[in-house]
Amino acid sequence: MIRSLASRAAALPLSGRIGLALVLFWLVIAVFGPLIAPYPVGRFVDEEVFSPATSQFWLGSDYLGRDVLSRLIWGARYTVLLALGAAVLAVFTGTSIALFAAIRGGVVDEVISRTMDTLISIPSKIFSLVLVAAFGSSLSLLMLIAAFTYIPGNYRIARALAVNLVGMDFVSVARARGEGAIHIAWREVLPNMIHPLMADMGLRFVFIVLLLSGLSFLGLGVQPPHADLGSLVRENISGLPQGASAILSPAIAIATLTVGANLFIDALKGKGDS
Amino acid sequence: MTVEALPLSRRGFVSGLAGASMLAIGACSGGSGRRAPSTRGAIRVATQLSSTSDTLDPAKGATATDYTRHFMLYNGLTTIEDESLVATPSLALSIDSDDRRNWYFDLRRGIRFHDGSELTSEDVVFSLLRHKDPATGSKVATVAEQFEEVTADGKYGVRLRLTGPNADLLTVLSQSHFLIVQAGKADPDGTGTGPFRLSDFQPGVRTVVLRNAEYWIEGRPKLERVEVIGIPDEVSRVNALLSGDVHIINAISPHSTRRIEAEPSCAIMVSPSSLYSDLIMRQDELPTGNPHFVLAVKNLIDRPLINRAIYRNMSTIANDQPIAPFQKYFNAEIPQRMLDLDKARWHVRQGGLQGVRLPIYATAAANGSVDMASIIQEYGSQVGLNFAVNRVPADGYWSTHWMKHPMTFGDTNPRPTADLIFSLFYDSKADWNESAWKNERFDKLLVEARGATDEGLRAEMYGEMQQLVHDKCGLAIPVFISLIDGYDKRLKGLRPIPLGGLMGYRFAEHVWWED
Amino acid sequence: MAVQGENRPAWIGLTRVVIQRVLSALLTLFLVSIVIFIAASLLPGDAAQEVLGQSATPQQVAALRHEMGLDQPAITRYVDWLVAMLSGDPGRSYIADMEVSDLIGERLRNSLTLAGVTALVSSVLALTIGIVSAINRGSKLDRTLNVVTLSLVAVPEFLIATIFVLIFSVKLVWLPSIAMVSPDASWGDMLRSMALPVLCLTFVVTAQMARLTRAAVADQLDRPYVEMARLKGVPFRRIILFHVLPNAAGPVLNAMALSLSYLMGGAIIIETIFSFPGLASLMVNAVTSRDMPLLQSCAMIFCTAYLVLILIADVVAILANPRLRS
Amino acid sequence: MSEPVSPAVEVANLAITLDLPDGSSRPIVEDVSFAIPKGEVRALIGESGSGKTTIALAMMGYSRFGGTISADRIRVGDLQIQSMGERELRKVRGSRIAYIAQSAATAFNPSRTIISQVIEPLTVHGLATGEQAREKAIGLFRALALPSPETIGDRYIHQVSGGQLQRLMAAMALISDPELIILDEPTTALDVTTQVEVLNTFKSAIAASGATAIYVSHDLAVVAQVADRIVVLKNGRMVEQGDAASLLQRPQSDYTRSLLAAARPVERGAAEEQAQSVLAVEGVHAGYGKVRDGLATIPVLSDVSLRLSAGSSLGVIGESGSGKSTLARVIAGLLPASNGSVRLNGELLSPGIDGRSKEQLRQIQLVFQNADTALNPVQTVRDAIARPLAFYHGIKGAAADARVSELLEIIQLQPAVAARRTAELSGGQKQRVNLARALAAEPTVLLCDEVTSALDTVVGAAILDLIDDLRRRMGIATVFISHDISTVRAFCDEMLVLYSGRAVETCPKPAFSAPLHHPYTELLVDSVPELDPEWLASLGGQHVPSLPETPADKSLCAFLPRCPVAVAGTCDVLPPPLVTVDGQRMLCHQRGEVPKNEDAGAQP
Repeated sequence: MIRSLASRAAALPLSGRIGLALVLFWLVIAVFGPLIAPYPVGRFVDEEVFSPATSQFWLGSDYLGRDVLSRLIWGARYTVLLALGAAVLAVFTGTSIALFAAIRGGVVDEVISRTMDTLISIPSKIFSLVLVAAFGSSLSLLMLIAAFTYIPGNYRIARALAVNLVGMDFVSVARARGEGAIHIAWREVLPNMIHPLMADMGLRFVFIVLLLSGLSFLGLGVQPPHADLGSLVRENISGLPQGASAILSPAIAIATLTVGANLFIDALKGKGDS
Repeated sequence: MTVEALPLSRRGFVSGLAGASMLAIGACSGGSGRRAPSTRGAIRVATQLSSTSDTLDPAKGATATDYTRHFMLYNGLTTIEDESLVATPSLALSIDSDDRRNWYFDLRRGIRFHDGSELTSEDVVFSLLRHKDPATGSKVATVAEQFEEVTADGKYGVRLRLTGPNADLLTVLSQSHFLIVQAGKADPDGTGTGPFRLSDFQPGVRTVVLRNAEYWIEGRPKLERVEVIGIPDEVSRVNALLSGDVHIINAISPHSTRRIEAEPSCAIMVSPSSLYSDLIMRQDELPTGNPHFVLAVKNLIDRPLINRAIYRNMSTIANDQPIAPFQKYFNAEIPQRMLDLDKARWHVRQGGLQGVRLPIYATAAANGSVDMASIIQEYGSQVGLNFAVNRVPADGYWSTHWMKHPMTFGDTNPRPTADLIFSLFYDSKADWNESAWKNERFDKLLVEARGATDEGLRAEMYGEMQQLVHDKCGLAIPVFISLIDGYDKRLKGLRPIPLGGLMGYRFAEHVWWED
Repeated sequence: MAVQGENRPAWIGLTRVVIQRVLSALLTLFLVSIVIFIAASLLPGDAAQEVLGQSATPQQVAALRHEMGLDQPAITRYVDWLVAMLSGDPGRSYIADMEVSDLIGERLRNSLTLAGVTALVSSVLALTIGIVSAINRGSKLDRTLNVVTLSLVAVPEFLIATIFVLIFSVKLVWLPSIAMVSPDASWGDMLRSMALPVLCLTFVVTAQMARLTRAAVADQLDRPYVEMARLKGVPFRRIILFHVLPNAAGPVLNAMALSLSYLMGGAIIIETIFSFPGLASLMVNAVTSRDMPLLQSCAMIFCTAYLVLILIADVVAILANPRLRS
Repeated sequence: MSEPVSPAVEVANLAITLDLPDGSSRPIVEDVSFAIPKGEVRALIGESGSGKTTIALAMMGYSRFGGTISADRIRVGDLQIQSMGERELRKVRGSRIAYIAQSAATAFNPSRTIISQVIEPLTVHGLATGEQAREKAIGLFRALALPSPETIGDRYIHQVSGGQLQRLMAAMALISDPELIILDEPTTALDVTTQVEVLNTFKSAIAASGATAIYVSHDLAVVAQVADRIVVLKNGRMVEQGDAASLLQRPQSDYTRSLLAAARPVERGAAEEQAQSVLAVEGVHAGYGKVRDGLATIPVLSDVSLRLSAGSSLGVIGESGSGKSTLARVIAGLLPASNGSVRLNGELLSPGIDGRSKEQLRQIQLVFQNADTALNPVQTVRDAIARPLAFYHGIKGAAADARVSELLEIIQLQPAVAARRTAELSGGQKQRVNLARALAAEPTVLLCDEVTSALDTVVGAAILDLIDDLRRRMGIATVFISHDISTVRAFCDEMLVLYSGRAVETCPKPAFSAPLHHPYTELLVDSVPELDPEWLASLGGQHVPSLPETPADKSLCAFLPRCPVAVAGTCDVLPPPLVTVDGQRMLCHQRGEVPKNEDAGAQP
């Protein structure tokens, strides 16, 4: 199993391998990061703020004099797990609904599509702002809200894919065999839309990372003293004029994480097409 | 007691109660000006809050932006013009009271509103009484409850009878909410007697005012045009100042002061104030009602750290009671409480509080509370108290969270007198008795101090009340927060007034522009 | 086979599509108003409490509630609002004590200007990038553009905005750091003050549009008619302009409509940073102050903007596609 | 025939290699040399993968998928194609060498008028002004016998029929008077009846232009009609070449012989008669859109009946759009009939799948036309075949594996194929798996919907043989749906001819060679190209509609506008009656007991 995965990875184009490496790196950080973080995430360790990298604080200190490296590691954990979880949840739910709508067709499809249209036309940031304000911002709620915000977008894409596939002969074959809707959805249709769905998930992942940072800009988001990567950028933004490591490192972290994820998914897609 | 209007003169601002050490006027030498304002004496002010709730009604004023706007358009019966915080007559020519309960105001003659009509006692009576009408939605309706009767006495005389004696009435009346509007205008439209006339007003966007050439104080104002806008984002606000797009801003984060000081054409003005964000521990709930809990928390607050990390040493370390060192009646005898983890641990053990789990509600609506909560959470974890910071949105905070959970943060604005702060927030019957503490001795002292005529005795009573709050009240007050403004150095005449930023929101009438 | 409808003017079919879509848009708007109403009623606190803030006493809150009509049941308030809205009256703001239409007026113009200018700049840019990378599929240039656009999608917009302000306003003093558009400003002043917001929003939306344009153009490039055109000796530029683009128009426009609809409501962070008096910040304001009539009107506008954009995209796609036209 | 001294086209040692992503390269064409005298039509024939199109495109210096062309010489007139750069090639393409693509429907840009594309070869090379080019194009339209030549160019592709499109494409190629025309399977996508017309037009147009031509095709019979000489290709190499007549009569290589054999299906004997009817379709109407009074808004099938006895085979024939696939879908329940009944073993079936029992569904299996889309590309062969085993028979695990191997053996595939994804298989293999999946259900009725139309001739012939063999062995009643009447005649016990959704004729095997058929059946029979270079010429213009103007009335005979034997006064007034002659049932006025028209076309 592992060997076959490794050989698959080796078969990826260079950009895909770079992407995979970045994703794996951040996954490892997310899972094992807390073990290697030099300081507790909320500890005030430096008298100075926005100090540059030193041997004691590898990435300097933040706007309150906390260790940037430790906060970055924890931030990566939140961002990766939260955004990934929300992206998976959004794509899973959106796609399930889309499959249901596409296979049932008719009025069911019309009603669901109209509802999704309604949700998609409400600006997502403001909508999630309302939801966070209404329900609070514990981790699980944040994940649910971020997922909920991006379900309609995924639905749109998944439904378009599914409607195409539902018209394919192999689905007719399954129908003629007497297969139920669930078999058709999960066995016949879904496997054929995995790649575009993955690509969509990659994009939604990026959007959710941005949404979380946008929420933190508006004063919501992950609860302190923890912070996701976007919030780290946000809370240290006053260090930007001096080019503080406290703002540059989380910004770079977001970029490598999201670009990595998408390079990897792009590469998978390219392989699947050929 | 009779208070006479003082001859109008500009006062020096260097000396005074605040003391030079607290007066950190950031100044940098040299530096040529950046972009000049388009018209001579036309400036742009950026404040931190501006929304659709922006109002022209002084009674509804809620933000620094509102106060600034109102002081430009209207005048009060009294005014506070310097750091002494002594209220002096403004629209009133003289004010008399024998018993501090019945007051007589003699108005200045010939003062005209912007529409040309003359100010009369009718306007004053209307302006004072409208606070008692619920439909007005006045922010100071509770304060106005003490106005038992307000009547006109001829065209220029106003009689005011209070429900009880109040030595601080003149200070109360100097607040922006009690500015005088035209009689009959339930929704004031900006027509006042103030130094500027309204030119453009769009809630949440901008207020533009032009110099009132017929202003009743000779030589004021000196600016031709003032535009007030809101830039809610602090970093953007500072950038706007640095790029010359605005000329004075308020509510600067201590972390940004270095940036402004590094820019030769700009400077900062720090106004020490008695503003504080306090951690509320409800006494009517557990475990916060446990006295050991309160003392444990009070002992695990690292005040120097809060001062240093959150406020870049620009705040004043507080001692869990609301009177700041630079205020009248401050009790310097109370020993300063410092971070003492051993003591905190001892209280945790004594109170059987090991392993307590509790959320602390913090919000952007209470200055610095999110970071303070983080600090308290961090130290709490070292003494066996498991706090979780629960940051909630600023909107809805006061109605939904404030005082509604065992641990929330409050945010208390400077009050001009000790009596006001104690009666509004510490009297056991007060609406805003945040921690719901009850101390009979304190309540008794509060009433006695109000009527005491002897200053020494009064000081003694206020001193004891501070001790009581420090020891027993369920509020932890880590620091007094200074208000920091930034300005273009060509703007002259600014000086801090501890009532609030921007010279207690009154700067527009006093400052001038020099290229 | 020759189609009977050949002689029927295209606009009849088109009008029918438009009418159908407008009707379904009205339904969507109705649904949006319900969603907004429900979501907003879940928010803690109400307009009266928000107005009075920290200093509220229960008596005051009750009085103000009565004044605002908040003591009516939620359903009654919604129905009243809906009836008024249907007769063209968006109501009165709870908070600002102004007609909602007056509050929105100038901001709507600002938002539309900002979105319009950005749309213009970004679609030209996105089309160029998308076409260039599609033509050079798999080349170094394509891969570079791919990574660059991806990275741009991934950068938080407040970071981009702050960096631009630091460079163009604070360091170089070329452009204003705030975009306060005053109504009496000249067009030049207006464009200058909007330059940075436009630049930032362009960064935000271009990448996504460029990626989708690339996909749509690349898809068309694989079609046999492109090979046929090459085998006819048609110059490449002409193939792109006259053969590929009309066919890619549908999906490209759809992608653009989706991205551009973001420009109205999604500009909240840009509006905040540049203190731009636009609709998004007004809507957030309405949320935080629980100003239901204002909130509903903003939501209606955003939703309409989205629906109109999608409709325009569809109509243009129909016009560009003779098969759909008839 | 002796070669002229200087041929118009000369190719020497042509090789084309494809660069693979892993850095290596694979030859797809090797060692091809030929020369074409001026004005001659040279056919390149072979199956898919033979490199025939690749070679033809190399004449224009063009290679799909970035292949590398190398040759000692590719000369067209005085052009040395092999040494020209992209810029020079662009000037040559469309002006001196023209290309006619296989599918005009995709090779024309859907969003532009046809004429704007037809005149492009002239305008982009600056050979004529727009106005001149238009005139020339209209002239060509007229010459190519296109209807309303003045205005047809202003239409878009969806407004023009397939045969017309193909001719419009020819106009586009001919407009610049090229020296060399490359025709890439130009009639493959057309119905046989249309193919005849288009072939005729092409042949005369090429002759009239005097251009040299390369005709790429997989169909020997078609090629025989147009080509002077034929090059047979296999796997990118030349197998043999020779002039058309002798190559057809005396093929040198085994490969050519196998191609020839596949093109001429051998007639099979009738299956044992069994009176017991397994499938009975009675008066079925079906279509799309809303159903009112048993009729759909867009009707596809009207009043179709058929009967299939156990173990026998029925051929359903008709051109595209005739409703033959719809009939299969109605029987399978995929498209519920709006009216009429379908009975299985005498049991009335519910119109839609939802109302049918699993057992009923199992007994009727549908094999789709296109195995590319009928097999789920992400599934393995085992997944595809094992699913009906598990679904209908509850066979799982090792038992299923064994049965899958067994089925693979039956359809003559290696057991190892089971682990491969269906997307990785060749077309023929896919169709076999498609078949195995249907067999796994152990059906009593097998519906084969054009199962060979997407396949090469040889591969298709093998599949047909296989199906025929299996159905006889297993006694499965089979419905063959096809557009190719010779296939139906060879394999079926009975034939059903559909035209425009109506069964215009049913004919049992003994009557296949009866003197009279429905005029449409006769047209179909006559349109099948024969392996005789003279066949096309011998056809002449015999299928000319006899009534110049026909009223549009749905109750009248649908074939009326094309019918060569229609008689005014009856056919354009009354609905066609159903006549029965010796087991033949026809919907026709002119095929009653007394034939009114003596010489109704060539007899089969």
